[in-house]
Amino acid sequence: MTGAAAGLVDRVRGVQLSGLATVAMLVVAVAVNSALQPNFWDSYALTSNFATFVPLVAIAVGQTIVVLSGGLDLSLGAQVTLASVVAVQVVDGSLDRFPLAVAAALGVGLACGALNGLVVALLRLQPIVATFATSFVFSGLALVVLPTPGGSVPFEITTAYRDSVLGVPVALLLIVALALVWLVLRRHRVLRHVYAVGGDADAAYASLVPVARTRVWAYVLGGLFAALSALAILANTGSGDPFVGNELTLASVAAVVIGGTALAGGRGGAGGSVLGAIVLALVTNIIFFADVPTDYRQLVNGAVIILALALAGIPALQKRRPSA
Amino acid sequence: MSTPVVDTPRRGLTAWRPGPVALAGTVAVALVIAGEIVSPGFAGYGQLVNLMRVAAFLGVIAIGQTIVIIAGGGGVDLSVGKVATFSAIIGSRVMAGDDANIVPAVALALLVAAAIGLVNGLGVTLLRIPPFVMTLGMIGVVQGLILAYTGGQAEGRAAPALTSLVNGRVILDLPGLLFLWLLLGLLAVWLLRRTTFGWSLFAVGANRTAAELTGVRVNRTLILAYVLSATFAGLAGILLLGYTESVFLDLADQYMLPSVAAVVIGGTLLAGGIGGYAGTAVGAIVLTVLQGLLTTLDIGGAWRTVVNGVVLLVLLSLYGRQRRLRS
Amino acid sequence: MSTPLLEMSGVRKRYGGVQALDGAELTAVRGEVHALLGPNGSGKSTLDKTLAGTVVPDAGTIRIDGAEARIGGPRDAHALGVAAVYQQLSIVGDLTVTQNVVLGLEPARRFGFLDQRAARDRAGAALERFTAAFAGRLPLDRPASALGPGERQIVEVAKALARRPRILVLDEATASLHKEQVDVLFDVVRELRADGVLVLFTSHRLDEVFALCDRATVLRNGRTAGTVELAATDEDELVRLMVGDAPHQAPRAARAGAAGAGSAAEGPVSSPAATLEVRGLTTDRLRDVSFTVRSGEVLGLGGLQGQGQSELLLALFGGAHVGAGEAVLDGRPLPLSSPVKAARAGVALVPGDRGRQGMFAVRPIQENLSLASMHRRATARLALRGAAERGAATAMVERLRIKIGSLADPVSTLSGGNQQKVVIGKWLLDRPRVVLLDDPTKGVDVAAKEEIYAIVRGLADDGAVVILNSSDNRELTELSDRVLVVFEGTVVEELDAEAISERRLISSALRLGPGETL
Amino acid sequence: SSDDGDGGDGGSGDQPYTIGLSNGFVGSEWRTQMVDGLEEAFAEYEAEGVVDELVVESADTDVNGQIQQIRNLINRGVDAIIVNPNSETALDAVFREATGQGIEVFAIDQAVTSEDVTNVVIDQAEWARISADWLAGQVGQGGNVVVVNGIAGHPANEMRWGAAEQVFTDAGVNVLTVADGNWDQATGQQVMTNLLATYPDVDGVWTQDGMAEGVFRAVDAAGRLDRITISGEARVGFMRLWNDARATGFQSIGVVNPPGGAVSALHMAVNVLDGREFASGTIDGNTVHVPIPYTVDETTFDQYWGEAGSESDAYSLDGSLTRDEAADFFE
Ligand SMILES: Nc1ncnc2c1ncn2[C@@H]1O[C@H](COP(=O)(O)OP(=O)(O)OP(=O)(O)O)[C@@H](O)[C@H]1O
Ligand SMILES: Nc1ncnc2c1ncn2[C@@H]1O[C@H](COP(=O)(O)OP(=O)(O)OP(=O)(O)O)[C@@H](O)[C@H]1O
Ligand SMILES: [Mg+2]
Ligand SMILES: [Mg+2]
Repeated sequence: MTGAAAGLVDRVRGVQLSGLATVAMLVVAVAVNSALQPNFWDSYALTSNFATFVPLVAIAVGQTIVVLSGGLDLSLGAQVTLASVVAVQVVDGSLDRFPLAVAAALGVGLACGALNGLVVALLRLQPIVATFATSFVFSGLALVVLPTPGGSVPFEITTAYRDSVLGVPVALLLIVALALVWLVLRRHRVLRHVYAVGGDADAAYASLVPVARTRVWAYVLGGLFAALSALAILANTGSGDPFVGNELTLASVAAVVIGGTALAGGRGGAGGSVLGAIVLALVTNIIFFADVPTDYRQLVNGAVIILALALAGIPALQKRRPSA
Repeated sequence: MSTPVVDTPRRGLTAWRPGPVALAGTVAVALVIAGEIVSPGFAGYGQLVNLMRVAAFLGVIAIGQTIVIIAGGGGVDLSVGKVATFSAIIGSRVMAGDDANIVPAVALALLVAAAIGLVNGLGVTLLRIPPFVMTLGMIGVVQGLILAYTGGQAEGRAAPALTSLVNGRVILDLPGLLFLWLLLGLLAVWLLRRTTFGWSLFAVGANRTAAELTGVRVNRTLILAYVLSATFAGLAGILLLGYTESVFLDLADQYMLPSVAAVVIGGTLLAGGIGGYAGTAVGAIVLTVLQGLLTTLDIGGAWRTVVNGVVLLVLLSLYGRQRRLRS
Repeated sequence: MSTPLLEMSGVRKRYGGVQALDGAELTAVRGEVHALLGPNGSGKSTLDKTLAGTVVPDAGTIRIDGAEARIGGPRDAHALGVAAVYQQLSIVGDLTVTQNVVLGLEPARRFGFLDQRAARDRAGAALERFTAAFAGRLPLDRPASALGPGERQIVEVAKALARRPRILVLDEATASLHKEQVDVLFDVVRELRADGVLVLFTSHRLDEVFALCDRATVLRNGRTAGTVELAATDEDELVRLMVGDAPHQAPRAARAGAAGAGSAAEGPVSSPAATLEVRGLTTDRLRDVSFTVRSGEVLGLGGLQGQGQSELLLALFGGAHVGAGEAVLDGRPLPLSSPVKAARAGVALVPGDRGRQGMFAVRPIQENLSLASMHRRATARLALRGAAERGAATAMVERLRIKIGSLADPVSTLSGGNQQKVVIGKWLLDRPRVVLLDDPTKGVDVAAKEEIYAIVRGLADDGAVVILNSSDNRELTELSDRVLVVFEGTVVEELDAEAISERRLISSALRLGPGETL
Repeated sequence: SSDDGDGGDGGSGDQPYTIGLSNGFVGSEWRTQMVDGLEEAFAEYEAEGVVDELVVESADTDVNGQIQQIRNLINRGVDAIIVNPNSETALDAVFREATGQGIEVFAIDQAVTSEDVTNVVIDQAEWARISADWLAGQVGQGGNVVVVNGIAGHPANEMRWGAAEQVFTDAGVNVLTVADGNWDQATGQQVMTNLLATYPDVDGVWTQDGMAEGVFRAVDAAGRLDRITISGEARVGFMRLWNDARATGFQSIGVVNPPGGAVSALHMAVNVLDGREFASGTIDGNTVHVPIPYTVDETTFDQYWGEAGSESDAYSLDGSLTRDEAADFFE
């Protein structure tokens, strides 16, 4: 085998195969869903489905970056909540202030990410528990900012979010845009360093990678994507709610893994996570349209998710032997 | 080498570090004192016993969590809360308030819990699903099992004997629960520090490849770790049932992440291979005292949540820190 | 001589209970290859790391070009022109070779966006010299994890070279390299010397030191024992500096006694008539390997590194996927499906990568020693008795003369040689019938090496089947009763006792015809 | 089923109707009772040919998941959606999608702000006021109470506590502290235990549903049942404790928060789909307050305990509008 061919095989096996598993899952999910749901391809069903996907997709991209850096952010959901309530307080129903609200949300994401970066990278707390702790801070602050649900998003925004351009749902365009942002980031030095730090922090440190700064960046980027997720939620819900994002956290981790990114860090990418998030959402739909009895739905849902997690891990199974 | 020796060889088999345990203990005492200052009566004997009693549930759930985390490789069991709930639901239904049914009820509940742990273990080892998401997915499955089993209505009740075992005062006005916790805690410490399982577990957590090449049955050890984790969670569910006497569908769910926090505050490394149960037990007490303290502060729910987060961060930075890259 | 390029003085560093550096000194000039020598654990790597910025010393000054250097991290070191090849490589397995070579100094366009082409060019240029090591084609786009140990070592070297250092630190950079690759590296180093670069060179292979270096500084117990001109020094003198006044390890005669006496206390080691027969063993990297070893015999595995020797040992220990073939020990088939079964059948493996495969760095020495055999001493295979475990471990510490503080200390606090003894010791407690040793003295200093030789010999004398893979031909010559030369996964030649010589080993390894020489 | 948009007002009455239920939380027996009750009432209509299918979306999920639930129901082509909302406001946009497709939406248990939706709920403020009034009467002016609330920031929690707080202020009752018990019995028990330790002179506890049993046990364990008055709940578990303690003079109150609200909403939905309009005065904005069925107190305890005592502990005393009562809300 020539070196080039070997390189190709390595690359296909290492990175793309996990991607393949995810793509296969997506194809199956779409096929099953459209078989069970007669109007799956109708315009309303399409736009509404994609509108549902965006928040999880966005937060999953953010989680991917943090996971790639070797961390985990259990506060992303709380960040979504905080960013959304701040944005809704800023926008207060007026379209003119929407850009300001976007800026405010991103600012919140940045600040939250920076705090997480501080505690994880500089104070060196263990990410799982440190971000669990900061999630209390963020969700508490969300309640302070918006003690009870309220506030409204300009009508134009919620309408545009549900619209489609030339038959393509706006929400789908947003997902494509998120994927593009990821592709751009991938070509940036910070993301390369994120991969290096997640792959082997000691080696990266010895190789002049600014480890601490890179980790902070990973959490900040995570926060920024959480802010984008918050904006999508606002467009989806039309108003503010101080609990809105909290449950997204764990789902985002599941999406990342189904997307083929290693939780240990350093390996994977957000493309898979985007698909993984969509797969997760489709599973819920499928179980609904398959008329699984109510009492068993959650059981089937859980089992299918575990199955998806197992399938996503199959490529890793191939390099099993510890000693090789 | 002419280097001075710090430890004498007599000191124990495992590298037991007083650091985290002592530190967490100090924090617990400091919190109690703070509580007494903020709201007098907080440090009263009765209240301390109460706090310990509340800590016991977290403490027992965190036994399994400690084991799983020591096993390393990202080991963590997020399903403990749900498993505890399920176990209590089964226990309550089979017991149906009758002492005669205690044994089959507890046996069945623990058996089911262990089976769930077995599935977790198999998923983590054979299917190589990362523990975090495997046990996360298991939450959904167990919730599904609960709904399928109960049809959404939990029924039954704790047997009086269980209730008096848990709540009844034994000596010094201490409830039986505390003695049960002590017993289970000692069992956990023994298991980790004086059994082949415990040493294998630490070895697997410290270096999985080397463990395999040293003839340790890595997968079996890991599976056993998850089975034990679920079993201890099931036991905690039964104890909780004795405490509340009746069950409901999310009885113990809220213990999921606090059990991890207790382990970490107690000085066990999330990366695996280092730690122990003594620290975890103190960690559980610290968290419980903190909750008690926050409850008595009249600052409103939102700020209470914020303060909770900040104090947690402070606690974690006391001992939960990772090593530096540059030595 | 003008101002020295590098002056390190009074450097101290303490790790927990270990004083790794205790006032070490080093002075070196531009355009010199300066050897940094010393036994295991003498602080060479630590001194290198203080220079490279990954270790901050507790005390001491570093002057570069006469100016005091403040090195707070690797980036500071880089700014001062220091680049290092670390003993523990700084390669990120998930990144490609190109990405590794440029890591931390990625060529970028505006706003930090990467310039991939420039990166490839830079990596290609840095690796060009070593093309031969990669079967003629640079693996620029392969993930580093797919490379062999030697290839990774070369990437690490290329990475350091790509940083265009004024001071290049090579910490055991030749440990995993073939002879030809070492030659290429030496050529490069000589060019650098000609360009005025200072190269700090650490190796346990003294022939390399004499071949390449101008001067040598010897460390002992974290202190500088002396600096010598190599042209005016011989091997004995260097060894004396390293070992100090401690008596040099006695030769062959004493060996069997040393280990044998210890094992007598442990009881009988094995049945005397064990025979291991391997037939047609085939794995991903082995083809149809067959041989027979008797108890009491040390079978050496020779040949170039990476021809499948490690894989063979791993396969016999159930750690590789065996496609075909079998191994029979005393007429009974040896299970090759898992290490657990192999260990139960009385096989022991001392693996080649100590840190990754052999020891539990953060766990106490006690547990490291007990783990392989604790089931035997446990009640109901579960409950351990503290006294029994301590007793067994203490006996092994004494028998192998492991230098430790306390059994409760993490094994990571030991020096490399002592760590290796712990890894060997855990198996001796298990009384194995077959002992597989994969480069047991790699990176181990002279004194410890002699002790390990004695242990190996003792094992065979006590009746074990011993198979030894070594990258050190002298070691094979001294220890082996027979040597199998392995090439591309098959045994190509068998050398018996009389035929074993370093020269013969090398020519066989390179598969030279009878008439050819190096 | 009909998914041609025919709007709320011009209901053409092309039976049978398809009804969807969206429930975003299943971790509580109350919700199970709600779903079960709805299914029973639905079966009656089904036998009459008025409806043909009840599509139930019931799972633990968040707002985003519930939006997905509702969209699935829309895609399923239902005629009306009964929703127990996870948020007061955050479903507004998806409700508009539903009404845009001609679907009638009814919110139960928790009112929502959307004007596209008809809220069919009890008055949470009134619900809270009844027990707070009673407690204030028991502890009297100057009495000290502690409060174990549900989840801070949750709309029902805020609405209830807002009303109760007002009652206490007006009656001159001191509120020593407010703690959160997450509507969870075990947490309620632990929180109450903490409060008892640090507030020695408590005269009464006001708590919301789901936690009274835990509060009772905590007070009982502290041996202060004789000195502390507890506002209770109309659930069998609590009533069992109450029943046992009555011998020692223990008194409490349980205001019914009926899971049967879903049934009331179903009746309303059928009327609306049949094309009928709400009578003036029955609807306030977009909210229809169904009456609180009844209250368990000292005088009525025996009656209700007799009726429900054999149910499981988690059973909530229930009540819903009959069809005729529901019809009275319409012109
Ligand atoms: N893993 C680590 N453990 C401990 N300290 C670290 C670690 N990584 C970095 N630091 C310290 O954190 C700070 C910031 O780290 P960073 O990796 O960005 O270093 P840097 O090379 O100084 O970067 P810059 O040149 O941008 O300042 C520095 O003081 C560094 O020494
Ligand atoms: N990170 C560390 N933590 C604790 N002790 C350490 C650490 N690194 C090195 N040591 C100890 O410091 C001493 C010096 O180690 P160092 O690696 O510098 O030795 P060396 O001369 O490079 O040995 P070798 O020839 O085996 O590579 C040894 O006793 C070693 O065990
Ligand atoms: Mg070294
Ligand atoms: Mg700096």
